Amino acid sequence: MKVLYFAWLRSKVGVAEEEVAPPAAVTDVAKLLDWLKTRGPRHAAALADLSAVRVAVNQDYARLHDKVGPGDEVALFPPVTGG
Amino acid sequence: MKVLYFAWLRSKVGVAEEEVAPPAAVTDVAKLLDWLKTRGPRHAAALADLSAVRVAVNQDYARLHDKVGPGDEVALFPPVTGG
Amino acid sequence: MIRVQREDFDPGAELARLTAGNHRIGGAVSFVGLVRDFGGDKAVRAMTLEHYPGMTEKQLAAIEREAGARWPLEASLIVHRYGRLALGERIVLVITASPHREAAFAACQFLVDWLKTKAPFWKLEETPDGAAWVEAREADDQAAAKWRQG
Amino acid sequence: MIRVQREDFDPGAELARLTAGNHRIGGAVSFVGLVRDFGGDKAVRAMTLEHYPGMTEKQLAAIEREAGARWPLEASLIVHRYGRLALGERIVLVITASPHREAAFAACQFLVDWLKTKAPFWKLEETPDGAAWVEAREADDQAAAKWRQG
Repeated sequence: MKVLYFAWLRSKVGVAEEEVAPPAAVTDVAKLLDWLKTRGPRHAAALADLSAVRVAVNQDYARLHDKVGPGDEVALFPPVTGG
Repeated sequence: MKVLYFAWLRSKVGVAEEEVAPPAAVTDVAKLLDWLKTRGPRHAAALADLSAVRVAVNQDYARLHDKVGPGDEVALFPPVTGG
Repeated sequence: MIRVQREDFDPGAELARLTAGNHRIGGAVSFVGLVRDFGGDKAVRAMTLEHYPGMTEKQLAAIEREAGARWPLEASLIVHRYGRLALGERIVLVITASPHREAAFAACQFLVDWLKTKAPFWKLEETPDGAAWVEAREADDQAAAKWRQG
Repeated sequence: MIRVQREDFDPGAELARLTAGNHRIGGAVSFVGLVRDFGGDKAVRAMTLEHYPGMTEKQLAAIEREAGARWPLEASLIVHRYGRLALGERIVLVITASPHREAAFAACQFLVDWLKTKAPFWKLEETPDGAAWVEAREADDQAAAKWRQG
């Protein structure tokens, strides 16, 4: 699974993109976010306030209960402030 | 007083513009329209249905009870169909 | 700024000129009206736009002032053509520029609605059946009326 | 038609290309968003617009399709820039063209509202106090929400 970070989430986590292999129990967005927090102190700090985090799965906006799996592209970013 | 005609009012009356000297009793738009009808059959035909005639006095839209006088520029035209 | 002219205009050049150097502008909305090939049910090939020289300029200037009083505009422009116009030709350009996109949209739509119902222009359309003066469209009057309630 | 690009665009040339030869178009509405010198209270000198390549294109195409389903559009275009943009530079262009001016206005405003709230762009503003990521503005979310009720 590929995880992408944008804007201040990228700065806080310290990488723009990483390949991860979460355990099989991680089946939806909520569980993935919980699991990502355990990867280290920077991940934990970046994801401390989930109200400021938006998620896309395979380039579509996703909600906490949406499914995620091994081949997916998951992106985490702040609320958009485009144009 | 100068009277201007536009669009099909011009075609029906047969002139684009005329100098007129209505009697002193012609003091408002309604009276001017009634008096113009008496100028000839083309005027009478053009002004037969006043619901299709709009009026401007000195280049501002005017109503039937608005005053008109000797020095004024009065324009008669159909409802506008601009742009 | 308003202009009434027989010649065509360049929407991109007008926009660039109007917004150049003004860094308070966040959004600019432009409307370009074109001669299209149906007025009601008939096939339109061209039209001639007659206007009332003098009154047109006076009324456009008044409408533009009113838009500037209602919305926080940094700049605005109305260019309206008259004379014979063939299918696809540009008729009118309205540009409004504001710090806020909502104001630019509202002011532009307000001006266009007014132009269609209040500016002293009359359309003579050329169709296969001959030339005919266009009658006023009730939907246009309603579009303009909504602003009077606002 | 959508494009996401680092380079500037020419609003007039894009409009001319989009409407050329289509005689069913009666009105075209263009929106150009510019970098302006206040984001909230701060003095903005420039900004960098980051986006999510791939998702941006996918979402813009979906939004444009939705506008085409809601309104009778003859043509539409979204061009969105990313990267560093100085004061006064063009950021985004939206053009909608329709037989009817009301549809062109509504669709253009719909697209701009959505771009501001749903397109995956993030603004990093340069101010005298340093660079700062812009926070989402509630007014923008409300502007987009009104379309969901429609």
